[in-house]
Amino acid sequence: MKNKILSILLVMSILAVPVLMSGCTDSSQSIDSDNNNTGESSSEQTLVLGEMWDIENIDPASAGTVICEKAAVTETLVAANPDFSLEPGLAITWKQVDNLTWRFDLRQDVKFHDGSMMTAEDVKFSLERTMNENPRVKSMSAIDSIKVIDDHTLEIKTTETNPILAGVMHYPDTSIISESSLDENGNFVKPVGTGPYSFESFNEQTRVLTVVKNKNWWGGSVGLDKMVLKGMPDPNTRAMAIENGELDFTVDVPYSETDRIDAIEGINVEKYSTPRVYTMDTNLEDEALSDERVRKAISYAINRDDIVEHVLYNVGSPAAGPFLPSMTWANKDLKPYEQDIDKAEELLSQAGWTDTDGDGIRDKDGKSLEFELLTYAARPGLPPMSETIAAQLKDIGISVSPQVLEWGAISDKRESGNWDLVLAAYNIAMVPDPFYVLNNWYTTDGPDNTPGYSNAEVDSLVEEAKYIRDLDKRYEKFNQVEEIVYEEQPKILIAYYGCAIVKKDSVKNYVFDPTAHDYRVNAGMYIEK
Amino acid sequence: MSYLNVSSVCVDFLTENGSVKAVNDISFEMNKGETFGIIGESGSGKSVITQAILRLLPSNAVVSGKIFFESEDLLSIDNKKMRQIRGREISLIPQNPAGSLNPLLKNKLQVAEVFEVMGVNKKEGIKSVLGMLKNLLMKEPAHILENYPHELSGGMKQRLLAAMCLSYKPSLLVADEPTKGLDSFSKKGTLDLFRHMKREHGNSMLVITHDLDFALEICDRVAVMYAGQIVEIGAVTNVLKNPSHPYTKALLNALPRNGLIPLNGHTPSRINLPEGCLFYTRCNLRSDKCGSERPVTKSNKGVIVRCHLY
Amino acid sequence: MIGLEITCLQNKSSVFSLKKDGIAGKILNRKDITISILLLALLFVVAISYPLLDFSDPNTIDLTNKNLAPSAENPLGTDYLGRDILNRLAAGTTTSLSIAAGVSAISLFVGIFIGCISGYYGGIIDETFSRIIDIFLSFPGIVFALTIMGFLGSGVINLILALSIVHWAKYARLMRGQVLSIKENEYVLSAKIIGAGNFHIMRKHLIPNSVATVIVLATIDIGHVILSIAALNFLGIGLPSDIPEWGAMLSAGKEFMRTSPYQTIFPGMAITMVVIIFSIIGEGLRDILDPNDTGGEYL
Amino acid sequence: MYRYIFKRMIFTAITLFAVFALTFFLMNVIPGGTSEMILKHTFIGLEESATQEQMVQVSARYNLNDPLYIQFIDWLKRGIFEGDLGMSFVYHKPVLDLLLLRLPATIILALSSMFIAVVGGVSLGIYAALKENKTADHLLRFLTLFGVSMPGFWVALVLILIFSVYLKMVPVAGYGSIENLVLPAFALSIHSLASIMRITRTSMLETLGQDYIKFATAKGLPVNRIISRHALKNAMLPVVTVLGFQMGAMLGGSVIIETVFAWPGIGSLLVNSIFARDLYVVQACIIVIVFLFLIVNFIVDLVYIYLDPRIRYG
Repeated sequence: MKNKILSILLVMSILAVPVLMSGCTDSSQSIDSDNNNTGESSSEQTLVLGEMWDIENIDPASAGTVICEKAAVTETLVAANPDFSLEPGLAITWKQVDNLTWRFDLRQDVKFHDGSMMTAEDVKFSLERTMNENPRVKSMSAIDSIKVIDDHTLEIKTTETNPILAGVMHYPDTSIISESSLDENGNFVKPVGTGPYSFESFNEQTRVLTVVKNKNWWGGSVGLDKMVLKGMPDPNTRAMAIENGELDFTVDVPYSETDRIDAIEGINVEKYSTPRVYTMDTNLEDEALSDERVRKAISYAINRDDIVEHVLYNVGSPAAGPFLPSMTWANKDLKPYEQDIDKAEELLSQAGWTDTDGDGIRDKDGKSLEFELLTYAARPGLPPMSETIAAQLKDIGISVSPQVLEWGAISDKRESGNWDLVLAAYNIAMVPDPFYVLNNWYTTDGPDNTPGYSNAEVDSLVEEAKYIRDLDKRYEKFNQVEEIVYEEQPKILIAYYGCAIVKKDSVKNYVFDPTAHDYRVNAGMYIEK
Repeated sequence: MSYLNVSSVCVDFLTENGSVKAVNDISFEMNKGETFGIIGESGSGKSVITQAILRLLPSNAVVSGKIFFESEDLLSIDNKKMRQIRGREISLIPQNPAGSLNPLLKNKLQVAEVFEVMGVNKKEGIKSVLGMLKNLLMKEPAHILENYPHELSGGMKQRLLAAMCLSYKPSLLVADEPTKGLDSFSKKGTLDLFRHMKREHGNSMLVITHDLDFALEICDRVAVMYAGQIVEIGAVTNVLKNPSHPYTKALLNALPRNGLIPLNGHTPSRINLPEGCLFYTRCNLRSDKCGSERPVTKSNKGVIVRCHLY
Repeated sequence: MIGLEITCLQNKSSVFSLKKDGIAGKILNRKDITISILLLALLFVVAISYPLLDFSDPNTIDLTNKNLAPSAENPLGTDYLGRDILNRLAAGTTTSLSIAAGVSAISLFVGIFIGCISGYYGGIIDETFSRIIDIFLSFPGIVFALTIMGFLGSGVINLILALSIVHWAKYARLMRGQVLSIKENEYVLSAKIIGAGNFHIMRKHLIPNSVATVIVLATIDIGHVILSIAALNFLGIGLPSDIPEWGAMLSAGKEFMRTSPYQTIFPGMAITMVVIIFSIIGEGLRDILDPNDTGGEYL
Repeated sequence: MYRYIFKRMIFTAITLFAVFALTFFLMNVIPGGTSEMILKHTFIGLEESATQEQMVQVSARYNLNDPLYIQFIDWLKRGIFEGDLGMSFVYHKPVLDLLLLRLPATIILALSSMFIAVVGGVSLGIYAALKENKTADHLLRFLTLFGVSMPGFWVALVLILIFSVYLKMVPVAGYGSIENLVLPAFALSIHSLASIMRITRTSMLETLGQDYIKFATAKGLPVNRIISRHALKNAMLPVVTVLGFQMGAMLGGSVIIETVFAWPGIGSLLVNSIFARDLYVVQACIIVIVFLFLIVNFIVDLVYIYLDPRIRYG
């Protein structure tokens, strides 16, 4: 018998060994790449980057944020300044010829990684490809047709007046690739772009993406020889990995860890605000929440500073309006609601909510003031924030039960109208233009107007702004909109989303780009020996 | 110096309910070449003796006394020595042949393995077993060795075991309850088997049984056990034809042909023994003395008996 | 090595001893079981009394005192929102035990019922039910529960449902086995002969005579149920976050593993302890009820 | 025996079909319309709400417009006849390729854990049995109690804490090298190791009480031979029977362990796909897991038959 058991085990181990062996070889590779990045073995500059999501696919038409912004393999027609004003990218100039027509003039000196020159044809090709790959771009850009005027001039017709088309062209999924990215049957193989780094390999099993320096990048010299992007969805893992020296650069370690890690010798943490805002949507169908005073009371009851300090560990900042103060078009006069319990309680009492039965929860004609606060776990800040808000609202006699659900479940509940409060983190510069957010959030039939908010004045202001081409005039309208919604609080803004950049001290010349959708790797970044 | 000499052996089992006196101060002698029987009800402790002799008792058993086998005290020699005695000098035909063969191993292997440790050439060994099987009245023995135990009938198993034991050429053969749980037909078979063994091989045999007729058939001398004690020892004819001890009488009366007179009451608890005669409560010839004082063994008309009557 | 003769001797002696003390006595003889039962009783007291007694609300946060190490006023420290860990563990007892109880209750009921039917009637009914049972058993439990939870969404009731759907099959299978063996007994046959109705026979003979074994399995299984509850909450689909639950505490705490490990360690210990208690009691009971059965391990 | 094997095949088929159907319809009633979730997870990000036209485009693209049963039948057809399990919405590649990518990881993990569990469990179990009621025995039994009671994910975290964070002996997470394998494999094996050890111990003790052991002793065999030749094989039978269940438990456990260690196997793929509503991937994963489970149990049965002549010929 013993022999038989043994033989069984033997079989098992025989099965296991070769695979393990294959594993070993993998590891040996990864190890020498480690050596590279610590720079002991070779002078080659390799940076190992811990990416915050699993790298699931490398098609810029759907995974633009990775390929365009983080791996810097592809580039978009339009770039943006830190204040979100647009600046030339692969296109030098553009202008809205008439309500439905735009004209883009392209750079003449841009080469793809396969050596071919970038022409208007390529741009037409990749934009059209993205259109039918990516529904979101299709609807944002509302492109009707693309016409090639000459090698470096395009004319784009839109189905409706679309003031933000230029902005959409900053969206990473619109980045430009060469036709050589596809095989003869038109299936995507690898991204051939124009960026400072060119695609080298993507290990589909370990989901590690490797890119190398593009020696003749139109933009000038490139800092790193090689960059290895590893998908590490768990913040803890990223933190431990950079501590153990497995990484040179990563983002969003657990917020609670930022200060501790910053203190570690040789590692530094930089905290930035990013164009995303923690927002509590209120269901205006709900009889209690439909009362502006209740919503303001809630807003006054929340201690944003405490939340930013203790829940977000200062990764982020208290929010006033939907836009970062650093954005050119933001309404700079708005200040975040300061916690003011008395005011909050006063407002509630005015609204007729008082604690008659002395159970600590306010009530009005028999119905007590209770809400369900839905949120999801995908963004680590949200669950603790929801629990904190619940606790803070309890102090003014509102009972809130926070629930962490799958986002799918949340949107279902919303569609059925069976919800009170939803805490989420919305992007506020999917496109660097205020129209997109304000229109989607606050106009009566805006697609993201989840509260069901409707204010004729807001609607008309946004509509007017649509046709104004002079930026300052447009922004004026938008500032007014911001002011109104600040007063009425249909969406209760809590805090601007933060991003913690964690990197070794040896990583130099990194420049944070707030207009990126998570973060952007800039060509200038290099490792100092 | 006799061949096997068991003198004042006691075996106690330590259980969570206290120590159980399984064998209580037993002494008997057995001569070379004779067939000695120990008879008694199940639970009388007779099988414990065989295990005591072969030192197969579990760890919770406490054994005292002396067991001399050809001038070796089996209770004092070391394990290695004991192992050499087991199988070769003394070998055991276990009760319940069915359970005594490993169900997962071919019979051949189970037969052969002993030769390995005995240093006997396997082939030779096997051959001798085959021969043995043949003259133990079994057909196509070779085939049997290729089988697994579960493919043999009870009787065949027993023969196989017997053949194994004999083929090791032991000088003493211990048979533990050979007829236990057999129907009258296979009893007959067993009987033939043992007669055969006795006639052909003439080993000394220690036969443990509760089957009086069986004992009568093959034993030269018998000891009758009750509640861990020997109550009567003598030539089989004396003991079983005209018994002295009331218990022996009772046993005989309980036989079908003697009218099946049941023995009422049951054996006393072995944890705390009564101080009087252990058979006191069930004895129909008891006197007051029996209740108070435990009888010692006395010799009487050629038999040794443990009773106040003599 | 224990021989037949010996065991039978021991049985003899224990036969006498059985008269002296019954099940209760046997339980008392086993210190481990006694202790675990006491502990369990204690847990139940906590679980039941906790909501009634006026402890401080386990959800009250104190952001300035977050991630504290154990101290006088927070014996097990505080969590990432400054909530008292001990307090939340205690509250978690209520959650885990009540849900586990719910699950066992439902799956016991369904399991016994189906197992009994299928075992008693046999034939095509048995075939069908057995197949179904096998199919359910061939899902690795946690995977199944995970999928169902994904579909039902989080919440106490849903959790109980999901886990019951996963667990009932074990009981059904065991019950079926029991019934198959029992229904051959004379008293069942005689009951049939005197024309007792099927349900009467099940109610009066089959279920009473087989339920003990099933209960034992259930006791051991409660441990597994508690583990599954924790696992699901750990994966983030279990209960709303205002209900303190050990697995959820653990997964929330893992972010602070290095700065304050207590949020990870203590809930884990709590789970382990409870599971241990249940398995000791369950297996102890099994040993006592039928010493020569090792079945529990197989399921 | 061949009849038996045949029956088993049939049953496997039935079960798999049931699993197909069950998961397919489960997945389709999960909150969040499939097309909407695809949009959110692949194109527009969770929080943005999808416009009607976007949904239409997606539904058309992944032909989600047909009624469920049609989708199901199509999917079955393609699955069985063309080995095409559909496209992953998230990974933009055929599910089959995805599985082939992820399966090895899970198999390595499961096998190595099983290896640890069996070797460790059996040897410790025998040791404990031979040392019955000695200190070693009591200690081992005490430990196994913990082994079967500790939540796997907790063990995993504690292991990470000790060996990765404090001792920095092995990487935190990842895939590719032995160092990566150690912690997950160990964390995954503990539970099975403990229960295998228990069973081995119990059945070993049971076997040692058997008459053939006593007879073997009476035959004068040395102890170690008695153990190795007579006790062990018999004691292993019950152990073999539970291996199947243990494998199932491991496949289940791997779902969590893989998630904790970011191990790129079927388990973690399943969890992510459930969250991302990657419909076909979820189905495929569950089916693979169930299939592995059935296969293992089948093999176990064969081994058992092979070991026990009474069944083989009986």
